[in-house]
This record gives sequence, C-alpha cells and structure tokens, in this order.
Amino acid sequence: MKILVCPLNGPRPISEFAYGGEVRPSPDPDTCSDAEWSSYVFNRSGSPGVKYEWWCHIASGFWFVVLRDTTRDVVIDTVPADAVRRGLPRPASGAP
Amino acid sequence: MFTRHDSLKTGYDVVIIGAGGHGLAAAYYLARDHGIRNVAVLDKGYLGGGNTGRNTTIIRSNYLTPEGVKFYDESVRLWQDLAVDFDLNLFYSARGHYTLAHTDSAMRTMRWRAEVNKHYGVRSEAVDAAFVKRGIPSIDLSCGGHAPILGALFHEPGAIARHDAVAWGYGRGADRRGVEIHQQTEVTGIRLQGGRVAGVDTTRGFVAASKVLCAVAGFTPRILDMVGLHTPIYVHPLQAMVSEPVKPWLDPIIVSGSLHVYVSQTARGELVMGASLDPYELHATRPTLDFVEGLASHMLDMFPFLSEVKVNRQWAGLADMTPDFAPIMGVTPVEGFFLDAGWGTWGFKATPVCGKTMSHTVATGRNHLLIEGFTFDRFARYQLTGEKGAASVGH
Amino acid sequence: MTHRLDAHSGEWLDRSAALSFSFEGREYQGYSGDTISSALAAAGVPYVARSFKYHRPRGILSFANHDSNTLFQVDGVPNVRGDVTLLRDGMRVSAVNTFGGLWRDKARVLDRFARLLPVGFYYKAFHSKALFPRWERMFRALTGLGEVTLGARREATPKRYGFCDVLVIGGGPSGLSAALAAAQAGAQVALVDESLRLAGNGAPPALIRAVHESASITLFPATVAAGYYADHWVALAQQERLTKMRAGAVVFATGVIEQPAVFRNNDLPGVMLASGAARLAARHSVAPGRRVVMVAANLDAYVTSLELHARGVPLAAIVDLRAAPENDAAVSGCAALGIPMLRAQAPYEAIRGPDGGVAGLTVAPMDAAGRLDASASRRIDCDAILMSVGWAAASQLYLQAGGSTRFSEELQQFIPAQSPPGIFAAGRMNGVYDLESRLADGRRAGSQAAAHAGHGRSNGAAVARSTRCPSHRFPIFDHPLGKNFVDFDEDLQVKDLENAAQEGFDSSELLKRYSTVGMGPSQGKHSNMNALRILARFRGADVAQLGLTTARPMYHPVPMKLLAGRSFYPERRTPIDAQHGASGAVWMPAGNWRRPEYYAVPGESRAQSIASEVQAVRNSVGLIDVGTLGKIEIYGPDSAELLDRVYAGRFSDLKVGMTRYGLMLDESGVIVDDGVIARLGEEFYYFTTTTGGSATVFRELLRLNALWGLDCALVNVTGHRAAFNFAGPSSREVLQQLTDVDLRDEAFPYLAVRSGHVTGAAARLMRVGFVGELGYEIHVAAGRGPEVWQALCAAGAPWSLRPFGVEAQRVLRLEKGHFIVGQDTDGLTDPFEAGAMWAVAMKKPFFIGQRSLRILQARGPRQKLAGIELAATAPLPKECQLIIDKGAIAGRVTSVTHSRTLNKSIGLAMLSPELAQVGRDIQIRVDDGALLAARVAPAPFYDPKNLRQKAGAGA
Amino acid sequence: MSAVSLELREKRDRLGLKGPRAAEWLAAQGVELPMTPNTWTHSEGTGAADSLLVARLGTAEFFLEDGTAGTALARISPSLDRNPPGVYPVLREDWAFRLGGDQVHDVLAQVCNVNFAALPLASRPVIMTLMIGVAVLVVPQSVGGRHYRIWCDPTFGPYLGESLGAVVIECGGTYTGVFG
Repeated sequence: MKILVCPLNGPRPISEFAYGGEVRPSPDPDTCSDAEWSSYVFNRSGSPGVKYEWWCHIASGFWFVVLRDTTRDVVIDTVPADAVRRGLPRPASGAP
Repeated sequence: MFTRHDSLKTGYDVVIIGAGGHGLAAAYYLARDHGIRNVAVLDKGYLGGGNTGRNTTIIRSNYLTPEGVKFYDESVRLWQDLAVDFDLNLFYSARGHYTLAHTDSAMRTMRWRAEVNKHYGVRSEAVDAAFVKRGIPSIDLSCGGHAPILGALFHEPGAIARHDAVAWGYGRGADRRGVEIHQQTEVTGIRLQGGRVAGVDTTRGFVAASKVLCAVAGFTPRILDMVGLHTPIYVHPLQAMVSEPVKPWLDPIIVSGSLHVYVSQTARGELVMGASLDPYELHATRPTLDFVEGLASHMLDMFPFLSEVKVNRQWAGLADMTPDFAPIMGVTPVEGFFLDAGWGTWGFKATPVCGKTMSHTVATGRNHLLIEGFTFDRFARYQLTGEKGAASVGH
Repeated sequence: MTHRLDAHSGEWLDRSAALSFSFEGREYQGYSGDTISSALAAAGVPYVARSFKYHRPRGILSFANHDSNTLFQVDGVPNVRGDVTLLRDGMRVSAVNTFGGLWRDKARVLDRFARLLPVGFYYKAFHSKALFPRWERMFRALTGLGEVTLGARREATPKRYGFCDVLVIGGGPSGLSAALAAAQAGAQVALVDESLRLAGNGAPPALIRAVHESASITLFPATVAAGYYADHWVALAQQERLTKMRAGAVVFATGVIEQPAVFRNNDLPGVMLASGAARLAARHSVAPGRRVVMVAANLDAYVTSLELHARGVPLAAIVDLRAAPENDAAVSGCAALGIPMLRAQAPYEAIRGPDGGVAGLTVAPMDAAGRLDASASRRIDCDAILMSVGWAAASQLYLQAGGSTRFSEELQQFIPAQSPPGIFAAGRMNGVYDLESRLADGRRAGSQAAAHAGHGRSNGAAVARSTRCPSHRFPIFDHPLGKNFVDFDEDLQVKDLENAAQEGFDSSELLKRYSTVGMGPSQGKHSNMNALRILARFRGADVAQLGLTTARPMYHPVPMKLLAGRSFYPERRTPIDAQHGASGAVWMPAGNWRRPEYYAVPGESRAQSIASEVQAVRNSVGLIDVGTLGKIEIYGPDSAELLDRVYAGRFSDLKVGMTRYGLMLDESGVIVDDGVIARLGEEFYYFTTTTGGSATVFRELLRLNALWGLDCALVNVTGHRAAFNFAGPSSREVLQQLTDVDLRDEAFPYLAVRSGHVTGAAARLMRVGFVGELGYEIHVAAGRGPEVWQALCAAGAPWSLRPFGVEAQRVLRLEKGHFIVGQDTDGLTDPFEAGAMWAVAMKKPFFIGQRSLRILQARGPRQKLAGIELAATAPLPKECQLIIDKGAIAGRVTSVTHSRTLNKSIGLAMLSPELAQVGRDIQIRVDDGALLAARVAPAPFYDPKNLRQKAGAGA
Repeated sequence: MSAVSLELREKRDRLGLKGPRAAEWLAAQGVELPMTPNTWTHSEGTGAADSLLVARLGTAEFFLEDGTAGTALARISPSLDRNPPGVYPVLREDWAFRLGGDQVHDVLAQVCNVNFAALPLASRPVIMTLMIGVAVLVVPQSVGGRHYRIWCDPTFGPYLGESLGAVVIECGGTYTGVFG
C-alpha cells in the first residue's frame, strides 16, 4: 500500500487518508461569465501530470496539500493548507 | 484475422484514435453502413489492449434515465446479432443480472430503475429477497450478518461476452472492408487549420484527415489537450480480479452496490470479479492489495463457501469519469473532431451502439438522436443527465 | 508396484509414520513428509490427472507447483496443489475435471478430436443464435477444474501487518547469503521461501545454520510472496494467514523455473522436468522410473544424473541436444559410470505404453541449425524421460516491483536491467549461476538492501554473470502429428501458437489473449518462454524484440479466505442502543448505524405498531432517538461567516438563543445536506447534519475552514452527544417535570434554543422538530443519554408515551410535507426544484452554490417537487413508481404513505413543471401497469399553518 | 498475568480543548504542556501511569484525562464556564481501553497498520490512526509494563471493544470490563 507522509502524523498508509481532489482556484463569482463559472464547476484537468491535491488524514481531521505526479503516483512535496491562500508555487512539471 | 500494414498512407477520410472495441466498431460501421472505407484506426499499444480487454464483460440496459435506457437497450439489441454478423462466436450469454439492494433506499432506487426500464419495454423487475434466493440458491441472504439483502433489481437480458473477441470481430470486419488498423502507432498531436481538423501527427509521421474520432477511454484528456478542449473527465483506475477455474456453479451475474462487488462466471469456469473505482486520480494500472482484500471479503460475505477458491490474477484499467455518470459523445466545438468518451465503468456494454451512433455522427457531421443526452456542451448548459440518481454508486 | 527408494539420511520422510489416503476411491499408503504428489508417485499410479481441454492422461511434471497437472480435489476443496501440499492421514484425493473418474474419463474422447479443436476453434463454431445456448450448456459442463462445495462454512483467518528492514524473497544460496549479509549489517530481516522446509537448495550447511541461528532474521518457510505492491509492500501467503509485509528494501532471489522441451507426446505421464525428478528422489525418495532417459542441454542434466544414479535410479541414456557438453567433472562422472551419452540428438517423439505412460523415446540427430533428421531417428526404451534443457527467470515479482529486464542472448534468459530504489536482484534470476558467485551476489544484494534501509554501508562489488549458457535457445521440435505441448495447463501445441500468430495475433499480448497461453493456473511459468521463442521464430525476430507480457499478482493463486481475513465491519450504536433493544426495537440499517424501524408490541402487527406510534405523537407524546444526526459545534469570531458561506441561508443575523433551518448546496447548486443551526452565543453555534452526511460534511467544513483561514474552530460531537426528539401536545407538560428550563411559550418560543438540565444532566433544548407537533430536541452528553431517555419514558408513561421509530417519523414528516434529502431529492435537484428557495438568501455576498443558482434560475426548473394525495380507498402506490402523462414519463413518486390522521394517502412527487400545479390531476403507473389517479395537493397536508408546533396548542 | 489483556476503562474526568489560546490558558491553570504536536506528558511531575495525562493533538488541540484519584480537572474545569476567548471546550465522551501484555504487538499487528513496536517511547508519541476502521487516539506507556491506552468515539466503542476483545481472546488473552 502506498505511503503518504502527513506533515502532522508522519508516514502513514494511504488508506488513512481521504482524497480531496485537485486544488483548483475559483474565478471571482461576481465578475466571471457563466461559461467561466460552469467550466470551473464541472471541468477538470484530467491529463496526467504533477498536481496539487487536497488530502485529509482521517483520524486527526488534518487537511494538507500534496504535490503528486499522477502518472507515477509519486509524492513530490507536501505543503500546509494555508499555502493555498498564499498562492502555491507553480510545480516544475516533470519534477523528480 | 487482421492484416499487418507496413506503412501509413499520407491521408485518410477518417482517422480513429484507439483500436479498442469502440474505435473498431465505429470503423466497422463506417465501412459497412456508410461506405467510408478509407479509414485508419491508430493505437499506441495493441488491438483491444485497453479497457476492452480489462473489463468484467457485463452487458445490460437497466439504466435509470430515459436517455440511458434507450441507448443501452439498442446496444443489447445489436449485441444479440453480433456473432452472426462477424461469423465469430463472442460467447454472448444472457444469464440474468441481479443488482442487490441491502437498504431500503437502495430498494427504492431499484424500483425507480425497474419502472423506467419497463416503460421502455426493457425487462427489469424490483424483486424481493425470496426471489433472489430462488435465482441464486447458494447466496447467503444475510451476507454474514453485515448487510442483509432486502431485494434486487432483476434484469433478465443481462449478459456477458468474451470481451477480447468483440474487438477482434469488429477489427476483422473492418479490416476485410478495407479499413487499416495500425498498432504501436501513437498519436502525438492533432493539427488544426482555421479551427478545423487537418490531420494527426504520429510516432510514424503525419497523417492528413479532415475527420478524427477520439475513442481512447482512460486517455481521453491527453488527446483533448491536443485540440484545446476541456471536459469534466477525470481518470481513476478500476481494478478487477479473476479466480482459477472451478466447475460452473454461478449462472447469473451479481452486482452489489453496497458491498462493491460484481461477479459472473465465465465459460472457462473462472469467477470474474470487480469492485468500485480506486479512490484517487492515477494514470497507471498498478494493482493494489487493499482491492483484493476488500473484494475477497465481500465475496465471502455473499458466498462463504468460496473460502478455498483461489484468486489467480488481478489487473486494472483506466476509467474516464464524468459528474453525471453518463458518457460524452458526438460533435465538439472543434470542427471535424468527434468524441466518444467518459465511459466510466460501463463502456464495454455500449460498444456496438457507440460504433453505430458515432459512425453516423462522423459520417453526417450531426449527432445521432440516441446520443442527444450525452452531448459535449451539456455541462455548460447545466443540462446534466440524471444517471447518478440519488445514489452515487454506478456500475 | 512402488517407486519408493531406500531410505537415506537427507530424505524429508518420517518412515515410522505411515499415512493412508485414498485417490480416486482406491486406498494408498504414504509417509509423513510426503506431499500428495510424491505419495502418488511413490505408489506408482500410472497418471494423476486429465488435461484441461483434451483430457489426456497427465503425470507429475514440475513437482514445483509450476503446472496444473497436480491440481486435486481434496476433502471437498478444489484445485489443491499436490506438489506442495503435505499428505494427511485419511485424505480423500481425486482428480479434477474428469467425467466418471480419472481412469475411465468419458471426456477422453476429446483427445481424438484434437485435430478438430485447434486454438480459437470455439470462436469459429456454434455461434448461430439457435445453437449457441445448447453448445454453451455443453461447454459449461465440460469446463472448469475442481468443484466448490456449496454450503461449506466460511473460514476467517487472521491477517497481520509485518514490518522489516530487508525482505529477502527466496531461500536458495543467494537468498540465504543476502539475508545473512543484511542481518550482519544490523538490519531486521524477513526471509521468505516457498518450499516446505528451508533446505537452502544446495547452499553450504554453515550458511544455512547461520541463518537459522541469527536473531535478526525471521524465517517464513512454506510461504509464497504472492504480490508486490507500492512502497515495498509484499503479500506473504502462508498456510493459514496472510502477512502484509512492509519492508525498507527487498531482495529478489527468486531463482529460475525449469522449462520443458517441446516434442511430440512431451506430456505423457513419465515425462518430467529433471529438477522435479531430482527433488522427488532426494527429498521423498521416489524414483522417477526404472529406466530413465535424460534429455540434456546444460550441465544440470549431468549433475542430476549423478544424483539419481547415486540414489539407485538407472539411466538408460543422456541425450544431449548439443554437439559437446561442458568439460566438467559431472560429465566425465556420468561417462565413468558407463551411462550411454548421445550428442547432437534431439527428442523426436515419446512413445506411449499400454498403461498410458512412457514406453520409450525416439531421438533424431540434429544439425547445427537445429534441423532434425527424422529418417535417422532411433528408439530408446525407457519408462521415464527427464528434461533438463533450460530455465526461465522467476522475475514476475521483480517486474511487479517496477524492475525492468532485458533478454540476454548469452544466457538465453531475461535478466534485470534496471531496478527502482530499494529493489535488488540476486542469484540465478540475476543471471548468476555457479554456487560461489550466487553466494557473493547474495552478499552484495543483502548489504545494498541493508544500506538502503539505513543499516551499514553497501559493499556492492558487482558479481560477474555466468558465461556458460544454462538454457538451450530453441528446445522446440516440430512433428507432423503435433501433440508437442507448450502450455500443459491449456493443452496448447506448437501449431496452435503458430496458427494464432498466422491469424494476426502476433504480439506477445495478443497471442496470450487469443491462444490463452499462460492464462492457466500456473500463469505461464512453464510456457511463456517457449511461446515467446515460437512467436519470435514466426515473426523472424529475436525474443529480445518481443518482450514479456505484463506480470501481475498473484505469483501463485491465493485462497480468498487468506485475502479476506476476518473482515471487520465498523458498526455505530447510539448511546440508547440497549434501551431500544429492551423496548422491542426492530432494527434497520442506516449507514453504519442501526436504528429502530419501529418498536414491536406483542399482539400488534408492524402496521399497527407504526400507526400507534404516530398516534401517540399526534395525541399525547412520543420519543425518538435522533442521535445519528451529525452534530457539530463551531466557535470563534468567524463562526457566523463560515456558516454564511457554507449554508444557503443567512446565520449571521440569527439571534442568540434561536435556531434556523439550513440548506447546504454543492458548487453546482445541488442540494447535498440540511440541518438545524442553533446560535448559543455571539461566537458559538451548534448545528446538525443528516445522518448520512455527518462525516463528509464535517470533513468538507474542515477543508473549507483551512482554505479560507477563518478564525473559528469546528468540533464534531456527533458520537459524543445523545439526541432525542420529544414531541406531542403533552411534551411540554411532561418535560417540565424533568428540567430547570422554563418551557412556557413566552420564555421558550418556537424555534428557540435553551441550555439547562434534564434530570440533572446538562442539556441543550431546541424547540424544533420534523414531526409538526409541539416538541423539543434534547441534546445531552452521550454518557448521560440512557438515564435521560429512561427518565423521559418514565415521566411520559402516564401520558401513554411511545418511543417511535424511523417509519413513524417518515409518516409524521410526510404529513408535514418535509422532504428528505436523498429520497425526495436526487443527485441533480436544486432549491428551485425542491421548492426550498425560502431557505436560500440569494442577497448574501457569497455562499457555495450561489453562482450556479443564478445560472439555474435562468435555465428554469426541469422538475418540481410537489405534494400529491389519493383517496383513502385507493390502493397505495409505491415509492419511485412513475407519473405518466400522455404516455410519457412525467415524474416519480418520491415518498408516499397512508395517513390515518388525515384519512387519505399523501406523498411527494418530483413532477415535470407543467404538472406541478395544485389541483392538477395526475396518473401514477402502479404494479400491474394500471394508471392510478392522484391529485397535486398543497403541502404541508397537516396543520398547514403550523399552529400546533408554534403555539403548542393542544388538539 | 496473561500474555495480553484488553481492559475497558471506567470513565474518568476528561477535558478536551482547542482554539488559538487553549495552550496559554492551560498553562495559566498550572498544567504542564507537551511542547511538540502529537506528544503527551504527565502533569503533576509524578509521571506515574495514573496521574493526569495531557496529550497535544496537532498544534492547537489538547486532550486531558485525570487519574482515577485525580482532582486536577475538577479544579480547573469550572473556570471554563467564564468562556475565556480563544479557548473552546471539546466534549470527550470516548470509550477508553488499556491494551497490554507480552503479546500486545501480536494483537496490534492484526488490527492496525502502524508499527507500534518501533515507536520511540522516550519521545512520548501520541498516535492518531485507524484501528480496524475506527479513528483512535493511542498513547503508548511503559510504566507498569509496555501497554497502550486507546480512546475512540463512544458510538464505535462497542464495536471496537468486541472486535479487539475477540482478537485478544484468540491470542490467549483476556478482555475485562465489557459493558452491556
């Protein structure tokens, strides 16, 4: 089973975590067009790549952000959730 | 069965990306029904090597929405004549299909599906536990006490077939009608001119074509990136496993949403078993141990006497998922680019009708009536189809 | 006639313990230490099985569980591995897949039709719609191997998690020295080996002893490493349990698998792999025959011949495919013993004897190009033919671990090319063959693995691979009459594979799928390599260009009981669970909870009980456990802000001491949850969610709070608080006796919340409820729940209080026209469609789903939830039956019940908008297909002005 | 003493706290706090297994359980009623277990994927994990023999107790204090 390193609880099997999907910044609902909004609500970046994702350690209710290569299932980095607000660094695609 | 072509032509009327069941079926009907034979089917791997060869071969039409029921019912109709069309035995075997309900809310959904099915003349019934026991005498209705079976949706036409043979049949039929099948030929780009399709770049050079059909379930987003289209499709692995052969004891096909099991017994005597989608995005077909553990445990809840039966092999495929559990089909904003995608966990059963409807759509440039509910633009219009129903489990 | 040899010191038998067992109904004797296969071989049964397709007699082939010849039905268990299953006294053993028994199997006629049953024949026949069903019944009768015993009990075996620094797979010389090296570097080591005893497979006794004595090596004998999974996670299948081993690094010393020569009748009983014969003789003292021919293409053939000769097995000849064998002591040893040695000769055909077994072998001279001269063939009489022509690397697990291999022409074997971090290969699988090198290679891999796991420094001097080729490049010999088998599981002959390739299935993956080569129980262990060679010859390509098919778990098939283990099903019980039981609760599942559907009363029918529960609430007082509702507290300056963002309604303007209904949407505007939000302080709210939604809603709120960085904290008290709804015209009167909270309307109006005590327990009281009577939700600490429940029941007794269950509550709420999220709404229902816009504050600056609601408003509703009613005399439709309008589906009944209170049948239906007009007549299609008349009616049906709940006015 | 024993503990005084100023407030009450997240400490100096346990869950949440004879919580809890800002009470009605004995790790290996045997006790770790599907709080202690104190949501208590108990008994151990 995959191991995920939780910033709070350390390395744990991935079955201890809940997947929260890709981190996706929302457009400004007041200024964006209907098309932009529906695209945000429904569309996904479905291609493989290095993506920021929400993960939650179930037993502690601790949310954090994982930078993961969705082709190789390799975690490249983990960052605290509030980094999303402060703006995440753009992943160097094809990172190690 | 197939011709090995040493080289690609400089151009084709239609290029189909993906030599799985869907792509080959579209090629077959383009050639047979629309007289379009200058067609190339390209695959980066080998024929039928994707989800066509990785699914659990269940064929049914007991869906929830009118769009779904009509579409899959047509598919089942086509399935029944396929073997004769192909002159190839597909082991198409109507065995009856039970979708078990372990809660009263599940029971409600079963009745909903049954009522919609019957309205369209599809043979489905909401049945009680006693009926289930008569149909599957060996089942433990209490499921080990964990999830007692209250009833089921019984779908008489539910069937299984030899999955690989379907791709072979369509492939051979297309091949004989002049369609070229090129394996180990990966599409690396799609060229547009003035917003319409001009051709595809491949690992074996450029091929001109004014019409391109994308039928690459599990890999759809990569192709969509080449034409700059965005869809809700996200990709999760779907796993399955097979037991070693035992003398046939299980006639019908059994599905349990609550226990996340679907199982049938093949003509070889193997139990083919599947469960729910992997919990997170991944573009690799690696197997997991949790999957076989959970599935084996739920199998034994229903059939405790299988304790000593051995699991022979496990594998995985990549599933295109959509928010409303319905496919995305037909014309797209890019002229000449056609899509047959979003097949989630239910693409195999749709193979023939997808070939029919997509060949029509590609030939005429207009969506076939049967796929009107599955159009590319339905999300922008907030016109999702309700296949998800109330529940969120969909096999 | 027995094939048992005299005892010798190294044998694994305890001759003092004779065991009797039956095979195909006949009684036999074996010894403790025998496996089923060795006992049958010793007993001299002519053959032990029938093949899968042609039902040809089959004998022991690999004696290593690398073929399916020795799958047996044992005491009701199908497909038991005879090669590796120890004999037990009284075992009842029979062959699988026979009709009328092994000896007179009716299906053996299939062998004669073999010509008519080429590969893929079944794709080409019997597919007319008329014929297929008949043919399929016949086929299903013939197919399969062993038989399951319907009704056998489930076996729950314990599973365990294991942890080690270094996992070594394989207990041969390289594996043992890897384990010892890793242990000496300070690593905790687990050593796994398939065979029943960790015998070292030729390793120096000192090494074996050292491994056994090492305190930091845990031995797993008779254990199959069934599959490799992400991050060095390996499934170890033992006899009675599965161990899920997490390792810091893994050494694959998985060795090599002997491959058969392919020639006519190479499947006759008596044709064996030489390594299998050697193990039979050495461990179980069984002679493969009385007059043995060795087919040789490597040195192992001569070593084995010497061993067999030493155990008293006479060799008729050694037939070497090569022009010249190695210049080695073993070869000269055989010569010295006077064993006839032929060179550049190949097996052409095995001759079948009267008992179905081997009577001889015809050999033909072979030129350098591998062509046979059949005209010059000659016969050698023998009763056993041993094949020692080559090996295939057991690299399946290594490949699963992400290792890559390349085909070595020099060794005629796939060898590791690149290994991912923490993955190490050693020994013969790594192309290292002679003993000293294997030991050195093991030390290298062991120390590297230990270093990777953080112990010691790797002294990884690479070990040179063998120069001598242990495998013949093409041990496959055509014969006009065929029956030269490549895959013994699947009865596949050379021409089957060639025909498949001819038809266009000419890549290894397609060939596998069409011909089914390698898809049997032994997963290609004895067939993939030769199939690849045949395909390469057909394509005029090198094996290296074709490559292997993907290796997937399981390495050996694993019983479901081991994978399933005990099966744990987390079940939640409210604090009142015991009281419910005592009150005759009839349980129903609700997610992972169990809830009383109703309370059975002796002499009452289910319907009566439910009706009486309803009446109790309407006329006096009832009590229901609503402890399964999600219960969340939120503290802090931004609490109101968070609630305003996640609920569609507004809660920042909610007065302290008051409650308000809350509707939760997703980003697309669909209703996903609802509940009651109570404001207990300026910066403190307490709110409920649906039973099903509690965990997911709380988790999503945590995520949003982390995302938005608001100054508030969420606490999930779902399980830590008991909650009841105490409802009915008499509820206030009864409750006032037990609480210090002033319940009078002026002090405690409708929709208010108060904190106080009930029978001394700190409690939160909310004057709300689903059922439409004066009532109070009472929330107390879980630990105090039972006493409060009992006190309420006792105090209510004079008012003939009834505890009521989920069914009664459904009737009561339906009379009030309240919808249930997930039953009356579906996966696409928005507040416009549910008629719930009253609970939505569109003017708020932001809430989840708001933007989509603007779009949905423009789109307009696709359906509308409406009340419906039917005459009391009309039959009751079922939930989810359809509304039919002009022959088309125009909606569905989402909830329906008969209301005694109102003396009519009432319900909710999701209708097409044009139908959803009060007073509109509609038709419901019921069971028999008939159309039942109903009418769209205003909801709530009962007490529309809600006076009873507001004013608490008694009837 | 048997090879392994599971004991369902009688309810003791407990206090859960979270919020930005919870640490500060506890310190002001004279409670000795664990400094690093997911560690525990004994207050009142004694370090005896039965004294006040203070566990830090993550950074800003605390879980306190008094000893059987403890009075600490009785002393400090009342001042919470004044609702100090930034200090939020967390109701803890958990079921509490004590799992100990020589074979304790054989039992744990069957129910949890955490390698407890390898935990560094000196750093006094607090483990939040899933045990046979249930979220649990685990505190390993060595005073009075290597043992583990386990807390879970009370509505999962009966399931966890019965399931762990079954495993313990199968390992030749005992399960005491079974409720109902």
